[in-house]
Amino acid sequence: MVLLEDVSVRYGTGPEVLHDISFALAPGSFHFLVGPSGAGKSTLLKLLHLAVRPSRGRLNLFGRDVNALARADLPAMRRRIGVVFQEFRLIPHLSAFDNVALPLRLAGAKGGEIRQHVTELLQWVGLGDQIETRPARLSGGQQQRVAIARAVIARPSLLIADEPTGNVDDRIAMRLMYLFEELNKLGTTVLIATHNEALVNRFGHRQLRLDGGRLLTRPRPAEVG
Amino acid sequence: MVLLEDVSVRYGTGPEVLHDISFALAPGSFHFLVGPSGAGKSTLLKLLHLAVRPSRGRLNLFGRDVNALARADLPAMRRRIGVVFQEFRLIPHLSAFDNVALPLRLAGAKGGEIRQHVTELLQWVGLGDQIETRPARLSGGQQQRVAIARAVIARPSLLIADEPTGNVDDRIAMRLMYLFEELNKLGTTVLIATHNEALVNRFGHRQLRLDGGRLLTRPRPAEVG
Amino acid sequence: MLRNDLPLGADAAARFLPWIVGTMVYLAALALASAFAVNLAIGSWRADITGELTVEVPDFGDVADTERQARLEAVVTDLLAIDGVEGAALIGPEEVRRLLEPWLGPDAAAADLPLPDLIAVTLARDAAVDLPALEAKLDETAPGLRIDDHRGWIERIDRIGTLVELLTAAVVLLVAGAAALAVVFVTRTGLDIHRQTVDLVHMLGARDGYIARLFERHALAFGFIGGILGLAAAIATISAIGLAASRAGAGLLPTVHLGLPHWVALACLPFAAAAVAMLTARWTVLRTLSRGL
Amino acid sequence: MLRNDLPLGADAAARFLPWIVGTMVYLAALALASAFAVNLAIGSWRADITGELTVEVPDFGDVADTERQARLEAVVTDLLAIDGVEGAALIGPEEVRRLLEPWLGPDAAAADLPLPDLIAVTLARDAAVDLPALEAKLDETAPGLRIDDHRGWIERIDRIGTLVELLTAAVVLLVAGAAALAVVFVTRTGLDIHRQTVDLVHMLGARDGYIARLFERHALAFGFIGGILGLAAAIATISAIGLAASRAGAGLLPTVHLGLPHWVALACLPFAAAAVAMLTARWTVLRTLSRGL
Ligand SMILES: Nc1ncnc2c1ncn2[C@@H]1O[C@H](COP(=O)(O)OP(=O)(O)OP(=O)(O)O)[C@@H](O)[C@H]1O
Ligand SMILES: Nc1ncnc2c1ncn2[C@@H]1O[C@H](COP(=O)(O)OP(=O)(O)OP(=O)(O)O)[C@@H](O)[C@H]1O
Ligand SMILES: [Mg+2]
Ligand SMILES: [Mg+2]
Repeated sequence: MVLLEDVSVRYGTGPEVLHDISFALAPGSFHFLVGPSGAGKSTLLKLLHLAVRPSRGRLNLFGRDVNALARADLPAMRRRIGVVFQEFRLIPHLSAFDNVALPLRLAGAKGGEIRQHVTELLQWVGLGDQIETRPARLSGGQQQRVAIARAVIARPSLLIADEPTGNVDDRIAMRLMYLFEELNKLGTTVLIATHNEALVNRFGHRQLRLDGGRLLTRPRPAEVG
Repeated sequence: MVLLEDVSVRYGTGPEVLHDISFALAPGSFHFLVGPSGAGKSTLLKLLHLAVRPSRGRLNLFGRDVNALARADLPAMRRRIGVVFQEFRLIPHLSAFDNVALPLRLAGAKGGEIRQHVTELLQWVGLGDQIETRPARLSGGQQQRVAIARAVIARPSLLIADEPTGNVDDRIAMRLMYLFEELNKLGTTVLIATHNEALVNRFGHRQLRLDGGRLLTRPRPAEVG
Repeated sequence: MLRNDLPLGADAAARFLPWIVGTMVYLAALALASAFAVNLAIGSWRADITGELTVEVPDFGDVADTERQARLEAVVTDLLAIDGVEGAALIGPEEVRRLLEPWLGPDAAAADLPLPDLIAVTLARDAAVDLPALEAKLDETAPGLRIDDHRGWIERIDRIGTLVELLTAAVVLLVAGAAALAVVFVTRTGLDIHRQTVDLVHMLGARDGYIARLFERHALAFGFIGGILGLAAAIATISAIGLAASRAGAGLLPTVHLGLPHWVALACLPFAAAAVAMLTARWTVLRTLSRGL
Repeated sequence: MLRNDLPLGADAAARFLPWIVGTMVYLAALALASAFAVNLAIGSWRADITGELTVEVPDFGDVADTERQARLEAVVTDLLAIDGVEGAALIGPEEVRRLLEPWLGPDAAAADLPLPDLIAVTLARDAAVDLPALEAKLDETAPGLRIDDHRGWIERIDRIGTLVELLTAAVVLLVAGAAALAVVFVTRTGLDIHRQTVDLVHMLGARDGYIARLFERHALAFGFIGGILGLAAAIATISAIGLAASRAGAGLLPTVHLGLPHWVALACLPFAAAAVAMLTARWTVLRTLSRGL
């Protein structure tokens, strides 16, 4: 599913931000990514959703070598990955509904299907009465939930979430975690970066621990998929 | 210092988001603002840093009635208020240094003074080696710390922080809380909105609890200043 | 599919596009129309004098009117006998005086000027007449006679015509270039303003072509609207100038009327502008996007 | 203080500003220059003929040359005696022939045309001469004589001059309006792009004037650069057209040379453009900001 071999990343001509990262995520696995601020968590996630490329090493996604991919191959691959960005990145002029519907529309889903799925999901994350609201009129936590709904709506093969509960209270955080677990049970590989130690401890999933751009824990070889 | 009497707020022609809020913050006090996502915490803070006006009721800041202020009076008042926005709002083309220096420059401080103060503060929040970095090249937690440094640099009379520790780990969160307490000891009135229950419990400051736009706890009358 | 993925029409920059394209089409239309007018005027002037020779028969001294008339008619007969000459007509003194009137002033007609007799000769199209030989031959019949083929004038007119054509081509090219440049800037500004949205849609798996189409469609529509407005303004201006010129400068400025092909050429401008806008927008977006990952 | 509060110069929209202002100044300069040229040509033409009368003295029939000369000189003497007449000079037949040459063709000079004698009369400025009375008086000395004061021509020329002035004023106004509009759009786009930064600086306690100054300064600088470039291009074009016209149309088109005041007027354009840009930007920002809290 996801396989990194001695991957390093630098931004432009800056210093290396990630050093010799190697790990694998088996299909259907669930991992937390933890580590102090500035450790490189977001950078590692960007690597996995194809927003940056490795400057050294090999990254294999869905069985394909990312370094060998042509530009034209990227869109199809990106559609299999759901991403919750640390800074949400909602489209300001689209309603919550249209923001969440976007991945389905890009995948060519039908109108009726879209309406049903999106409405259901928005209700589940507690935004049933703000379906037609634009991001600017939503609170921080509400925006974060729209971002999460958008990431999961198209049932991605790989879900990547960067600090998805930083702006919501514990009750909603739990609810969102159950959503991720639900998706995971349906086969999605999940990787969540978070500072919320309480959450990490409550759900007993395996952890990848980053510090200073180096991986401290790595999944046991048996788990490699 | 801050005095609200039956204040209600609505955005444009939408429904009321805050209902009949009344409370007072004594000079030099320290409060947490808690409540579920969408309760109206950010809206209440916006009221206090003059980004929205009450639609009903009276708001008194620094002894002046906000409804009676002319547009030209606002800038001087805003300079006395330090704000940490929930979404950081750093200026993208300015370095961490220049972002933090901005309030000092607007207040007409001298160059040497600015350089010394800003550098010291950035070191204190753990960004000593990223002084010249632009926001886009900082991690989420690093951006949040720049935002906090900018809010406190000019020693405001009133400090308002919206979820200031949502993107940093517990160690840095503690450090930032000590920064706020330090400032408070120097006389700044502090109001912090947060979901971080652990933090609220650890520091025994008074709490304002919002739910559904209504204030559930209010400070005892004796504290009104 | 996602008609409102980008609210381009709401940006100040985008709302500016029709104005720029309109101005450019306006200028191009005016340049083309003036070139057409100058060319028409030159063409008719040239046609007037290319196929013509003027034979000047001087006063013969003290010969009687009948004798003089006979000699002139002999010259005309001689001329008509020549290959390539289609017609030859005497221009009497009255006519000569009328021709000179604008030069000598309106009172010249009344003055009692003795003037030479002129014979206007019309040549067949593409006739090659050997002027010196002709002159020598006619001189036998009427000594002292001169032939004027206006060659110097034709050459000057042709040079002015070429100059006008070059200027027009330069203006139209300049204007097309400026319009394309404007579209590049407006499109880049659109990408600037919507950078985050574009990046995001990209990250969600949209192809470059999909994003380019959003800008392209917008440039096409706004370019066309601008083109139509510019053309309408240009037609109004052309009519107004035509009217004003025919009133103020009657007689001094030649009156020309544009024909159907000219109007058709002008009517093509908005389409050309829209096409330029669309292709430029597409190219700009694809080029900008291809720089990213 | 905060020179780089807003990186306006890096926006595509802002980089566009000099081009727009440049184009506008270019067009305004060309319009002004052509108006100057036309006015100079008209002015000199008008001056030539306003202060002048032409007296046409017809052939007296079979009088001897000396007799004829005497009569002509008598007319000249009569003329000089009249109030308001500054000078009167005989134009001999050679001179008349030379004047007619462009009209009759280069060979006319050689033809043996009997021509009237002309007397060029120069009038004092603002002299009011009663033409019919003058004509009647002179007719005694030289019967059949006519006076031409070119009035019809002067009226036509004046109407063309007015037309050109109106057209130029229209073009310059249009161009100034278009430039101002462009600055409004570019400034609004700048506010669009930097909306968040502007809002933030505002929230931190900056006054409207502070923010307006950022845009204002930028518009001033970029407007001035654009104006200079546009003016340079216009001067190059004017020189090129002048050169080409004097080569291709020698004799047909009048050659005029712009004087110092004209060049000074043209040189003012970039300053005017920069001022328009600056004030427009200021006004746009203040108006937009005053809508917020
Ligand atoms: N676009 C970028 N260009 C250059 N350097 C960057 C960029 N993004 C991040 N960095 C640097 O890379 C390092 C790791 O950043 P990253 O965002 O991956 O950290 P993080 O673990 O997500 O931190 P946080 O928990 O604060 O979000 C940081 O030191 C940061 O300054
Ligand atoms: N600009 C706006 N226009 C209209 N409605 C708004 C606007 N901002 C917020 N709201 C609405 O007001 C309510 C309160 O929002 P607010 O941002 O104050 O909540 P909050 O307590 O800060 O929540 P969170 O913890 O999620 O940040 C929400 O229901 C939201 O939809
Ligand atoms: Mg991060
Ligand atoms: Mg909030």
